[in-house]
Amino acid sequence: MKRALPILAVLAVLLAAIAIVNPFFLEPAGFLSFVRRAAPLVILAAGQYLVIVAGEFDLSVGSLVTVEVVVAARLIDGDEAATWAVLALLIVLGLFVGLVNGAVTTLLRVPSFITTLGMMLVLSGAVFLWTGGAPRGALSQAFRMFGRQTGWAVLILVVVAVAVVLLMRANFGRTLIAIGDNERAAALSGVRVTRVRIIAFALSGVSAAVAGILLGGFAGVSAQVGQGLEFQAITAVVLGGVVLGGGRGTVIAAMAGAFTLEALFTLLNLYGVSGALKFTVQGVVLIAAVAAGAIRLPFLDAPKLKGDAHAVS
Amino acid sequence: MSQNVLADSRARFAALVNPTSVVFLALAAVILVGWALVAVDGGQFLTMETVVGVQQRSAALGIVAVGQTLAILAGSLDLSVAYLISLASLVAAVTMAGQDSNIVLAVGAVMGVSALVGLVNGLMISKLRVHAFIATLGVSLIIKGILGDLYDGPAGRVPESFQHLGYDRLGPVPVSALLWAAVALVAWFLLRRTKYGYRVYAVGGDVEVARLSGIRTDRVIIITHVLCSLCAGIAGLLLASRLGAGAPTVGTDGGYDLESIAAVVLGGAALAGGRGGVAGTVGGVLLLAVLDSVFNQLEVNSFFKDVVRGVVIVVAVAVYARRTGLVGRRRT
Amino acid sequence: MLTMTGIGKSFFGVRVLSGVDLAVVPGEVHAIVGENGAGKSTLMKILAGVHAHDEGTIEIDGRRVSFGHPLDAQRAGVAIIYQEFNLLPERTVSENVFLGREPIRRGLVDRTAMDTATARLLAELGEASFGPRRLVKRLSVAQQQVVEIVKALSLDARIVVMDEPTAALAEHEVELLYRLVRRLQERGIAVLYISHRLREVFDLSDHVTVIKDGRLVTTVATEDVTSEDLVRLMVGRDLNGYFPPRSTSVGETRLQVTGGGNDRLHDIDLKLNAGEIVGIAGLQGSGRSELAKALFGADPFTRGEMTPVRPRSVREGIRAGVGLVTEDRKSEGLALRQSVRDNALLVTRAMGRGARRSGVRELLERVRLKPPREEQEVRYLSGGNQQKVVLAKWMTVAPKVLLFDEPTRGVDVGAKAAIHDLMRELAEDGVAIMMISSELPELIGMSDRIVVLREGRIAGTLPSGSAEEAIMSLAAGEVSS
Amino acid sequence: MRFHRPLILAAATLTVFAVGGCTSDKPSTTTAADTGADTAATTAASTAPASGTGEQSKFFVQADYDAQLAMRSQTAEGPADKPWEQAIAPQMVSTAEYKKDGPYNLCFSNAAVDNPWRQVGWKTMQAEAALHKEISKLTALDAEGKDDKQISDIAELQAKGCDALIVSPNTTATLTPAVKGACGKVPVIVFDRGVETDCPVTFIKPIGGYAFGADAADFLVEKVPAGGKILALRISPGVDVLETRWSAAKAAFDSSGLQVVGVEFTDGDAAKAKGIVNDYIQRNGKLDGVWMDSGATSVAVAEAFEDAGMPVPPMTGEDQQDFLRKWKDDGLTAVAPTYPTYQWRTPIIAALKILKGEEVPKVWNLPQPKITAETLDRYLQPNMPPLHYALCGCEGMPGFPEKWGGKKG
Repeated sequence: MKRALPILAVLAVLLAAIAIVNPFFLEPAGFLSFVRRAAPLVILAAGQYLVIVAGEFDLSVGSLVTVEVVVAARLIDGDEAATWAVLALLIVLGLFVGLVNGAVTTLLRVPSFITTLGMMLVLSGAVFLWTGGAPRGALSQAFRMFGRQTGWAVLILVVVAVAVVLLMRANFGRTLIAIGDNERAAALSGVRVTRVRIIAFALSGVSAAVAGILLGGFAGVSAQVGQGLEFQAITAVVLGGVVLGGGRGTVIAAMAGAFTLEALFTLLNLYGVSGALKFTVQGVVLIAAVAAGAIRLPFLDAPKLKGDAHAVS
Repeated sequence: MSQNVLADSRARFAALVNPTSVVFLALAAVILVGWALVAVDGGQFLTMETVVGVQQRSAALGIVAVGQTLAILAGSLDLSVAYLISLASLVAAVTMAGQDSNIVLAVGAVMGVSALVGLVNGLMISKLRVHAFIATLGVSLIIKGILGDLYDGPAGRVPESFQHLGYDRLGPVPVSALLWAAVALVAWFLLRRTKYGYRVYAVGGDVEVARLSGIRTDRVIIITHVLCSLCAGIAGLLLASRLGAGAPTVGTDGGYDLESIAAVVLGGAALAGGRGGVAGTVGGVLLLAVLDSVFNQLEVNSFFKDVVRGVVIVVAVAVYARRTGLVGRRRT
Repeated sequence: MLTMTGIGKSFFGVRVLSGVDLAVVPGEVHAIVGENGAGKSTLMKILAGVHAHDEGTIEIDGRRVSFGHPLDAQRAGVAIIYQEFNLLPERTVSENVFLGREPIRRGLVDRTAMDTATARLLAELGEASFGPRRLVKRLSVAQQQVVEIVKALSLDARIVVMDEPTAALAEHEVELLYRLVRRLQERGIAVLYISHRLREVFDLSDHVTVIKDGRLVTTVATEDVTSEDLVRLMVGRDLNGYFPPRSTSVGETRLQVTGGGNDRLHDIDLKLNAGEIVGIAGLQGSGRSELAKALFGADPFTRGEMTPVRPRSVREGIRAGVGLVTEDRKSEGLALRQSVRDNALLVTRAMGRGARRSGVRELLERVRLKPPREEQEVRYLSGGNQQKVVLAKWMTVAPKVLLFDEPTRGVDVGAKAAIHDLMRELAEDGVAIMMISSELPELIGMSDRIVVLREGRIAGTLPSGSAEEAIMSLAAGEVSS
Repeated sequence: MRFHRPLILAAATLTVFAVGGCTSDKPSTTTAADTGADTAATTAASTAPASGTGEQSKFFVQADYDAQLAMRSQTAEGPADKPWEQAIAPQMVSTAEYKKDGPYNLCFSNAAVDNPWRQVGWKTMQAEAALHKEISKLTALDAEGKDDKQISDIAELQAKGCDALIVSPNTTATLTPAVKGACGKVPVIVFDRGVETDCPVTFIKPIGGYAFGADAADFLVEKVPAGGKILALRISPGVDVLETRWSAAKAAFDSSGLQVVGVEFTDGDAAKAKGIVNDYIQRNGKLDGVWMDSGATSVAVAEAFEDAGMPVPPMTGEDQQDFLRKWKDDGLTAVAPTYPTYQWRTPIIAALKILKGEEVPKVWNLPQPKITAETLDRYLQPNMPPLHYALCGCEGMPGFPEKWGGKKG
């Protein structure tokens, strides 16, 4: 929790800045609508966190989100009755894609950057191969409800957030971080490294499925709904102070990073920063955040030397 | 004695199955299978136009991938190349403004801008200790913003004389392919024959060993990123010449960032650095281009192409991982 | 040609070397012996420029030198060959040999010159099994060592330091090494040879310097001493350490292995009983850690019988009630950036047993972690406290057998005593304990019996209270007789 | 991309270009029209009083604007029930030199098939080709949205024994050299977007972006009371065919009493569009009208009002089924200018005409109808997928509706 403080502070400042320009933001409806908008990215960031903290990447979530939405539309095809079955199927699909990512990465020893890059190509190709190039079918009202109604979206976000925080406190989460920190020590403590890693990928896939359900619900079918989300999710996680390479950072901070990113977008919009320049701002903020973290490290690391000295003789 | 012979033949066999050979064998196989498939389809695969087409299509990616090879060999990577290519194409076309007399200035400007971007990347990674993924992602966002703010569509104009670069050919070899070959040769030469090249392998292979051997690792990283960016700049020049103008989306449309990384890895380089080479990358790029060409001939739809491409990349790396795993086991 | 005088060194106020003198002449093989922790490695690292010395002077050819960086030492003609090789596996032999100082001709790396020079050096060493263009990853460990030696030669090193060069070698490869050392000697190179193995010392060296507890004991001509003399010089000291009293009752057998073997171990017969502490002695490379990992299931036995089970994986081992406190805490024992609590609970969590957060504090007090701050990241703890966390990690699953690999290495005196007390307490509680240690007084002080390993086999078992000399001669193998 | 739409080459400026285009000294950022703009019309519109619409686009060319607006009321020549064969104010050119006997191998260099508009169009074109026995083969290469690949594709197609080459350029300026290169060897037909050369035998396009933008803006001017607050949503800046839509709308808004409270870019992303509308509703309390330069996000915009618990104000869209359905179901006040996908049929027809030596228009201006409340029912096809474009002209073709993803009946 302590380690989430810097990002929470930044988030608070940004939210305050938004509120100054847009007082409506302070009303429950205004704030909740912000939360709803941020929900998909926050959920994706939570999933991406699980993978990053174990020392891996998942670049496939963006195209997975698209796949989820397009598949949902084709399978539901406007039929309200099909909604629940398809929802279940979508979760299974996300889980399955994640499992494949995890299995290829751990069992075939392909770096996850490459595995998930390949998966990204495969997914975006396969889904449109299946639908003939453009989305077909339509989503049902019941499906749309989750993303459209603020209440549902916020509820799902809260459930996911609570679940993932609990997960990270449970055996799974602690062993996951231990793997990211020191795989060998974890293995010699009886951690099933391969299995835990695969589960992390699977959960990242599920998070993409949930994000897809929210995004599809919010705005309907679109072929580009997931575009670039993988990089946004990684950016959010890194903004939260989670270190690429694993073993460090909390999921709360990662989700706060996603909120921060979304708040930054909102703020730039409100202050009328030109559409394009906001990417520049985003880039600068990203680098600055990571550089600030890296520069601070030597001081933090100082006590470690002492331990080394004993081992020297 | 007999043990020696055995060891030698084993070494020769190992050389045969090293990733670079694998990628060229795969390339030959794809050409063969492609030729057969196209023939069954009633077409001709190895026509002059396809041969030229493969080269034209792979030249820009090839040049970027050579730069990316350097970055990956040094244990880094560069996600900013796509936007840098767009920027370079615009800088080139706008500076040239259709005038022959401006070509030298424009090429200089492109090289300058590219070197600057590479310098920034390198400094952030080596001095600020920012993970290469984040540093170059951040830089690409910055360039993206600047591009979007300054240009809203194709801009500038490349004079006819400069377009020879993109369109002319000597027999079956386009000038663009010669440019690629030149860049690849320079990089190959750098890696094989200069101290710098040896240092790149050392830094990517094991930073600690490199440092203990007296190598200034930060400097190697910075130079590598400058060179990688210069390659992206050259690719931008080539594309400007092909397009006749600069285009703010040419780099991202081409997917040069991830695709160049994929090509390098396909060529047998280890993503973690220290293993691989320019030859493998050239093979990787050609493999992707020939695959593309086969699909083009068979008029396979582009979605299927993506699926195949994704599978090929992952399978290739899995094969390499297996192989190096078997050989490397003894060490652990 | 090399003279070190009055060398002293402290780390953070802990004195690890003081007043060590060493003089080496060209063409001699000078062995340096001493127990683990005696200060040999530190002395060598000072000579290699890795550490700066606090006191004393180093002279080479009468000129006073001071090394701020390994490169300085290199330029002065000192080459050091570490146990862990500094080689790039993906590069060729000659590229490794000339790393960072490739020969240049007309601005370019002269590959031919590199290869020729390497080939020449290989030939001079009589090495014909591989050439300069072979990738290092395709070489055996012994061949890699040759590459390191070639590298030293190519540096025109006049002093070559070898740190436990035979530790990772098979028997027949040792012969090769001997040949190499003699070739170096013929070239007028001084070889500083660090080893535990007395046989090698007598086979190779002209002089022996004995170091104990960071101090010089003596330097003698090898021919003037016997191995018994050397052992006495290395270990001869008062058992002044405090050790907890031994247990009186030995309980039931917790773990038994008969005819156990794998790549590195052969014909292991061993019984670990409740309430008993079994010490494992042996030189580096004798298979001590391998034995622990085999019993634990990390590098399992492939032959032999074992009760209650012969674990095929770590998890099977843990389920059978075996725990392993690894030799290297940092790389194998702890997740350094995680909290004390998370590390303590790692095994329970991994095994999917209910992790009682509430019990952690109690546990930390029991292992005497001071202060018992559960939130603290482990990397900020001292070595002793880190080791206590590792212990706590195992105590959460109440093991029946605990294997300790160098439990007190790099641990200060206070923590050492605490760990010893804990081990004894655990034994009293009915845990069967096996302890590997290079520190003979510790082994003797703690163990109820001592099993000595040599070259992957049990060389003998000694009763508690055996003399250090007895252990050393069993471990090193008889020489003079 | 959705916005690969024809370059606006008004017949009037074409001649000017033909004379001076290739030797232009200035960086020609846009189109041939820019060269034509020597007529100094560029600044005319930007002097109009701004009403929150910002500066006029540098892509704006008065002559083209005038020509397109005029074309809206002109009657097209050709069969009344086949708009894809109609042409507005055609200037016919002879094609006798290309006459040859069948069967024909037609080649097509496609910019991309990466959005629903192009998907529908591409299917329609394939269906059209299948209608003609004399076409032995339609060889198509997909450039996947990459200029560089399309340049190579065009070169490669020339080796495939094409009798005619159809090009749908990915971008205007950059594909010009490649098209020029092909012109000498084979009759070239360009459609959708244009190129900066008049060497193609014919250039096929609907009326154009000015007409599209003006149709939408005029509707809002008519329906929204003076002083009303308008939000303009655009996909992205700098795309010529989209810039013309906005610049025509800007001209209309500038001379009206409406207040444009914002011009925003959505990247064609429904979620983003929804968010923007939401923000504007919050900030302004209400909006009185929404102008859009394309229909991809129209439904999302309508939903944004619903989700905010407000009535949907007058808005504009396009002929995608999801929007038409929404319009019908919720009784929206709306208009849908179109950029008909039936234009994908025309190149095949033109190619056959050329190869048979029949005259074709130099610039083939297809009619560009707009869907209004009165004609809505005619275009709403409940059995078609939501992203299907109503003006595909494909209803009578074999395989309809299944081939286009629809359901029978």
